Amino acid sequence: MSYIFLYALVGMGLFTLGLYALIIHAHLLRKILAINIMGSGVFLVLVALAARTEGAAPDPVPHAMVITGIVVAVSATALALALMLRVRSETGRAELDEEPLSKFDD
Amino acid sequence: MNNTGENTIPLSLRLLLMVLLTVMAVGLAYAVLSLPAQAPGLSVYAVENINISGVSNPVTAVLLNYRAYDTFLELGVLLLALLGVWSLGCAGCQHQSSPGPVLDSLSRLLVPILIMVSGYLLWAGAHAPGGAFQAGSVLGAAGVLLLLAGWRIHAGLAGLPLRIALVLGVAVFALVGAVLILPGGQLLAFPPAYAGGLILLFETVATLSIAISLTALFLGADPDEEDAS
Amino acid sequence: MNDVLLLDFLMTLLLLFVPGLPLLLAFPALHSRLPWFRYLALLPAVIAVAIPEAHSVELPWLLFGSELGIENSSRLLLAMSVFLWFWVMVLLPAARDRSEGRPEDKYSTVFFLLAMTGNFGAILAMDLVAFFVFSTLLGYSFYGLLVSGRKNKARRAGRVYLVLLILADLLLFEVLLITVLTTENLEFAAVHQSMAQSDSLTLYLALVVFAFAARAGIWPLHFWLPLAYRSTRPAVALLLGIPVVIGLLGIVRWLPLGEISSPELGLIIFGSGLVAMLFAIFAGLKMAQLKMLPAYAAILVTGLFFTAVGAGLADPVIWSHYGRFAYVFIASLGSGLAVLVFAISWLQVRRDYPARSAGYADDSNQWVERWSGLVVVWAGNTGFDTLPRWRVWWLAKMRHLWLLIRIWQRQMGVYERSLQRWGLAITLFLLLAITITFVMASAGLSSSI
Amino acid sequence: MNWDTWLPLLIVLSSLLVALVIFVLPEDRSKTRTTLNLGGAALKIVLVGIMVWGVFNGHHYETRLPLLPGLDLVLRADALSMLFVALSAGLWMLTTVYAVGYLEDSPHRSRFFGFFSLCVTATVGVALAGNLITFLLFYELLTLATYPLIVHRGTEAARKAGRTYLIYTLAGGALLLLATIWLYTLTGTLEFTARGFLSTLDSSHHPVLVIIFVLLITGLGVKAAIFPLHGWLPQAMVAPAPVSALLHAVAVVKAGAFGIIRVVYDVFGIEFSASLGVTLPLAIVAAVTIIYASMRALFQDDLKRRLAFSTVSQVSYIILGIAIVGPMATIGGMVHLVHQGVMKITLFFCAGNLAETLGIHKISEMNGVGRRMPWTMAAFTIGAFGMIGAPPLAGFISKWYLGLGALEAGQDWVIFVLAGSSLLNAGYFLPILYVSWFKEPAGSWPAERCFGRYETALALLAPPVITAILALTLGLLASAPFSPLEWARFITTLEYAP
Amino acid sequence: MIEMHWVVIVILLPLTGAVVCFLWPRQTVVSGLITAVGLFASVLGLTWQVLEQGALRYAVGGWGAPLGIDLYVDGLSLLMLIVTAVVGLAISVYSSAYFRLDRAKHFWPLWLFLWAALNALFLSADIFNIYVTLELMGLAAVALVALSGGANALTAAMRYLLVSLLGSLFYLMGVALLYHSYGSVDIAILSQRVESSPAVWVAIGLMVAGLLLKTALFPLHFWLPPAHSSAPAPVSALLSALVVKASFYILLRLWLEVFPLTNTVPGQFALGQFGLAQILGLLGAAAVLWGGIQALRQTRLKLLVAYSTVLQIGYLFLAFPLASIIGWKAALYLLLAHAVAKTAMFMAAGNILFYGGHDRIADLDRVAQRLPLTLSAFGLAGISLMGLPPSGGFIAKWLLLEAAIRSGQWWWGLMLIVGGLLTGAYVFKVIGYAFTRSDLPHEPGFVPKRMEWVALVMALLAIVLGLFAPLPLALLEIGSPFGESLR
Repeated sequence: MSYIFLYALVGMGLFTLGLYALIIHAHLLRKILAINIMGSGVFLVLVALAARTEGAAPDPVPHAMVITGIVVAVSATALALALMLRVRSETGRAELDEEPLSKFDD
Repeated sequence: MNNTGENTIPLSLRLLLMVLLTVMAVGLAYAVLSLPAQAPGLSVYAVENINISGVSNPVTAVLLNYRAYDTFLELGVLLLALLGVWSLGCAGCQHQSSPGPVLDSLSRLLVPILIMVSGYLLWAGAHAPGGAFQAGSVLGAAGVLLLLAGWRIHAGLAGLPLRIALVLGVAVFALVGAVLILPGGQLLAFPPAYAGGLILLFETVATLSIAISLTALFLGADPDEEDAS
Repeated sequence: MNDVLLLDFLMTLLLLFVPGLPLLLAFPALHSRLPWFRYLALLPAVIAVAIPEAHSVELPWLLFGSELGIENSSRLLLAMSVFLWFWVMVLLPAARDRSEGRPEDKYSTVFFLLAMTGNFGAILAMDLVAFFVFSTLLGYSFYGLLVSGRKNKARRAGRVYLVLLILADLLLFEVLLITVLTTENLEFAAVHQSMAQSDSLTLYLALVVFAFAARAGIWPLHFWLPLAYRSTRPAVALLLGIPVVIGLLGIVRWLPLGEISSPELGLIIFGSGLVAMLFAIFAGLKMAQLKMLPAYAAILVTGLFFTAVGAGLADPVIWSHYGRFAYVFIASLGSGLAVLVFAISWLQVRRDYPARSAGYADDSNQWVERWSGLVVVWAGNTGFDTLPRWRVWWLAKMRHLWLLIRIWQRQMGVYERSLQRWGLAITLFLLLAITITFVMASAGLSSSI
Repeated sequence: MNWDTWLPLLIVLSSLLVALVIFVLPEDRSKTRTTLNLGGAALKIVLVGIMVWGVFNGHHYETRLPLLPGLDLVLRADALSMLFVALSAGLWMLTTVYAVGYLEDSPHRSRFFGFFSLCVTATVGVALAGNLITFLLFYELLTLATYPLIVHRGTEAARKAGRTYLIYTLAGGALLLLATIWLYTLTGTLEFTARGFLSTLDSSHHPVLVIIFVLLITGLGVKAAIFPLHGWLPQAMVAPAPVSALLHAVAVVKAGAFGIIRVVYDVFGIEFSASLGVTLPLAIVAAVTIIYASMRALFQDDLKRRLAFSTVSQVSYIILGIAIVGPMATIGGMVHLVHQGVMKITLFFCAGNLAETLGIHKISEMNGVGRRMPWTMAAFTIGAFGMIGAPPLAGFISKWYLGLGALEAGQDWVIFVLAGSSLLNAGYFLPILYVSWFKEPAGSWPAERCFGRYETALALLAPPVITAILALTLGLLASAPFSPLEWARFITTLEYAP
Repeated sequence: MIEMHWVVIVILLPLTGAVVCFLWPRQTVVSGLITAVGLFASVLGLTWQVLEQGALRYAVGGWGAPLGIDLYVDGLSLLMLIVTAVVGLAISVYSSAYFRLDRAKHFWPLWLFLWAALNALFLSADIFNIYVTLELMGLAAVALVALSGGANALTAAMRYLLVSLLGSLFYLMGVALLYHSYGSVDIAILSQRVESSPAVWVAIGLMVAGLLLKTALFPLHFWLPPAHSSAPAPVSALLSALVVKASFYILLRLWLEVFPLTNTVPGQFALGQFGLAQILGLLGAAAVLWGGIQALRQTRLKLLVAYSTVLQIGYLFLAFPLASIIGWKAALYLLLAHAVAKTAMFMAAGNILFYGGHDRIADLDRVAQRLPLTLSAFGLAGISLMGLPPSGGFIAKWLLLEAAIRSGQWWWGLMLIVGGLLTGAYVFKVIGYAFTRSDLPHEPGFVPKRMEWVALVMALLAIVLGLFAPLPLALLEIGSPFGESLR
């Protein structure tokens, strides 16, 4: 087993952790960051596994995909942040408008 | 902002979530580990065709030739994000702060360096890691720095000229890509002889568009409208 | 052989019990001891209806020697009667309530059971005498039923009925005499045969027709019928079809229809039938109360029946073609009248009952309240008074159910809002992803093994 | 591409196009609207006349348009459909005249007449449908086209009535759809065929067929207002009088009854239905409906509601005639389809006249009205006697054949149902006649309007008088060529030919 | 003769249009409308081409799969393109009257971008490229939702954005696993190579879940009602009609070509698909019930219509357990009919809102008299949604019921009936109030005739679809996307 897989596993871990944070945190900035962390996890998996064949040069296609992915992620993040600012200026708080979930936990 | 909001999730749900996430992590790990040790990827094809791709860096070849269509759409995504941000009309959402003397002098120092680095990255992309996105983001960083230092685009340029610069990447891709159809080819099919030159053209306009888009995204609102308001 | 004998014995016993048990149970002393006596009285008749076998039993010891029997046509009538009596028994006040009740109720129960005896017996009777006896029993006990009502008008109806009844009995007695003079054997089939050749045929025919016309309330001897329908309580009104039915049955049984031809008499009867129908229509239009509608319906239909009998007398071929439907006709008349009574009393209650009872804001709940209220009032009119208790129980259930629905409805909103909570929704999403993976994996694993 | 293939479509289009034009017509162009309406109606009558003549002479008219692979939209003229088409075309003309007079100067006439024409389009489509899916299509269209008519007045009561109507009919439509598709998956065809197309199916399918039959009849029974599915009909009385006339005499109720005829005769086949054992229960349900609805009618003081219950009762005569297996009864049922339409529309026209002219809605307000409106009440009287079944009116013919049919088929109990129903009919119609002719007027009428020369507007008066005369003629000249009776005989020979 | 590259034109034209609209904001409406008409014509051109030549494969850049990206048109994608073109044209016309210039200059570029993204998505044969188009579509849709401003719309847009990104990431992770397992992202190549392996199981789990989230199948519909109800009316229409359908389309493509893990007889389930199909069917049935009940509970018109979308999405998933060609055709016809009808319905709701300033159902206050065209549109669209004949919805329901009964799984068909009745209930709840007078009358505004007519035309189209079913159904046969015919 190649050490490359370790990177891939770390990518999967980031993906999972990002998902946890996305669910748990109420503040929108944290949610947006969590999405970015999940994205980084996916990119890490893509790039790391591209180099797993020992002795061969890394596969360039996933690299290109990741670059494309990053630009998409940047764009999405920019829109998300702008939207968050608008939500905050409109509602006074940067959270999704919902009652706390604990209210339904009985 | 002091409320992290974590306590809105009841403990029971949180425990369930932990279990589920653990299961998911295990599943993902298992999937990764079960992959064949030899990557069945496309590097063979990529390398095979590198000579007619116009560049020697395979990543750039994929980005701007083999899968140039992806790149084209992705420039579209960037433009779209900008359109979205502008449509939100978030003028005044951001705090305006006057730059301190340090930032001021730093920006004067750094901006030329960043422009130079960006140029290098653009040029190096043909044969080594680098290319339009790297160059564009460095150049964009320069723009952000300038904005932080209080620089604003000249009012005369804020309208159509700015917009033209923003759409340059998408427009050139679309135009050239479509023109390439005329002699009987396909969309974005570069004749090998001109591939190198065309890719450089694309990279250049993409760099410019990306840099300006990133800067504009940082600003957050249509400068034309901002003036008006 | 033994089996056949045993079966025969059992059937005989059954036939005897059909009229016998109600007669036994008519003794008032038994009522408080036997909890279900009202339904018990019906039991043999129900069994007799259920066993699809023709059977008859000679009873040489009864009067001049009688015969009871059941075949398909009489089974139909018996079924109809059982159906009516069952409803009447349901509607009678329960024994428990009756014990502290009014004395006339006690008598009326006796009358009911006696009338039942007469009814069943007349249907099973296979000879003139048995029929005469049972139908007379029916007649007098029915008078009792009419009179035991507390209304003056009901008493008047009873009086009229009694007069006609007595008249008819006299005539039938004459008939019996004539018949006995002609033939020894009084079984219907034998009487038909011998009377067909008799000189006194016309007299026989005229008397039988007139007598049963009086009993069945056929125009122009119908006076008691509208009065009775107008004034008795519904439980009795339900039964008013019974004497009519038995009267018609008498005509069919006693007359040698299809074997003789008597054009003159046939024409008269036919004509009177027509007039009866016209009368029913016009009298019906002027009727004072809707409750009397069944009476006019009965007059109309019996008129129709008379036209058929008239035609049958005039031309035996007609009767031999269509005569077999007479029993169906009679049976449907009996049940039809009862249904009419049912429906009318229900509709009247509906009309009289207040349309909206306050207290419950919601439409559908009110609807339930209203309908159950109607049922209670209606049953109360007919003397059935355990319903209110059921109603309270039922309404409590309904109210509970309604509340549940309302809660559920609100709960749907709460559920939807909680589904819209970010945390829960994404957790579900995760769960779904995991489930799909597991499904795919389990299929993949099971196929590779 | 010739006349024979386009005629059925033309007949449908003749009112559909009128509907579409009227929808876009400005509210104040009432002359144009009336011309269009009457022109469309007249055209339709002419076309139907041509078609009746053609069908009688053995022409085959069929329009076939692809709907789904393997399933076509078929409009076909056969003897049975002609009966219904002719009825609806003829009565539409009269109802249009009546509605023009009735709705004079009231708002939203474009909408009203648009849907009105659409309603007739759907009815004609139902009549001409050559297979079950086409039938279903127009049947549902009918539901939807009548809804706006029922809620036309826009009151709360109208909305509620509309809701009830929809609850009933949509649920019924759903059952119909389910059954149709089920049938289709069993047989692969839905074409109406004389004597049915199901008898060749393997006998293992028979239990399923019984279920399908029940589903179909329940679905259709909603519109035909079979007990206990009749609840919507009396409520729908809130609609304007021409709508009620249309609902009761021509369109909705008849479409249900007609559908039942189609299902029993041309889908299952009458003999096959009888062998499945489904006809007797159907007959019983019809009988119960007849008696029950008549009894309900006795208690209504509101004139239109009394008529509504009368409809419920009378339409089941048709179904009863179908369900008693035998040629005579079939004639009775089919001929009643027409006769009931003519008689009932007369009654509704008259009720509308009373309401419109004098403001009378209740029977208790009708004392002596015969003196004020003799023509209207004369028409009403003829209609009422027809309903009772008095000779020589149209209703007598129907009942006579129903009775004969019942005896022929050995279903003697039906006689009592008929007799009882006649008595009840007399019970609820004759008092109306009594009070209106013989009682003294109470003084002033609730809301009297003056119309000059005649007792009411001519457009309101002429239609009921014409239909009353028609009801009389249909009875007197029952055996004339092309009379409904003769036509029903013609159909019956097709269905029962050896 | 030069071959027309319609495939490319239908992607490039809206992008160019968007750029032009962006560059010259004052002429945005004119440029947008011209683009829309041109695009509609181009799709017709493409249709004609495909009808002539059969299914098309187009290698962008001339490389071809696996190295390059292929575009692929068969009956399935063509139908989606046509739906998009028809609905898109209607929405364009409607929007040209709906928005004032200060909104219009933002709306048009975003909308044309969205249109381009949809076309690119339906044409793509490359799962990574689909990811890019998916993001393009998602971001455009979010920006459009936010266009109406206000706290509700912004929060809904935010939620929608997060959901959209989350779904895309799950999808992308699946793409990564598939690529690293089989070395290709081309659907055709993958369909030959994919077999049962842990990575594929996980990939399917991630991709299906991600796409279901974007399609808003119950219980993942939580983001849809707020987003669809708070957006401007034309945006609601295109979200319900097109955007949720796009992710459904991807799911269907993958389901038909990539997910069958062993070669099987067409129409039968491949390994593992059976269980998954049952799950999807169950969720679809639940969506029908839930959507219907919630729609009935609503007091606001647009929310009601939004929940109706939840219900209709449930219908689509009932086709999965049936696994027959008729079933798929039914689902797609339903998609078509729903797209058209829902567009009309949202437009009608938009008109009512435009007119009276609110959309409280109980206070509709005689809209029937005041906006007869609009109410007709609403009613006709409702007919199609209910599945009453003659309408597109009826044809779809007919086919789906037929498929259900043929496959012996009539209980799925029963859900159609139940759904139809629920739909009838909530549609007529609205129509009933539209006839009556309300205590709180409207403050009548002015509704441009164009908006009323477009809604009506779309509603009529939904009805007409019931009369001309053979054509679209034949179209779906091109390239036999559902495998060989069983009949």
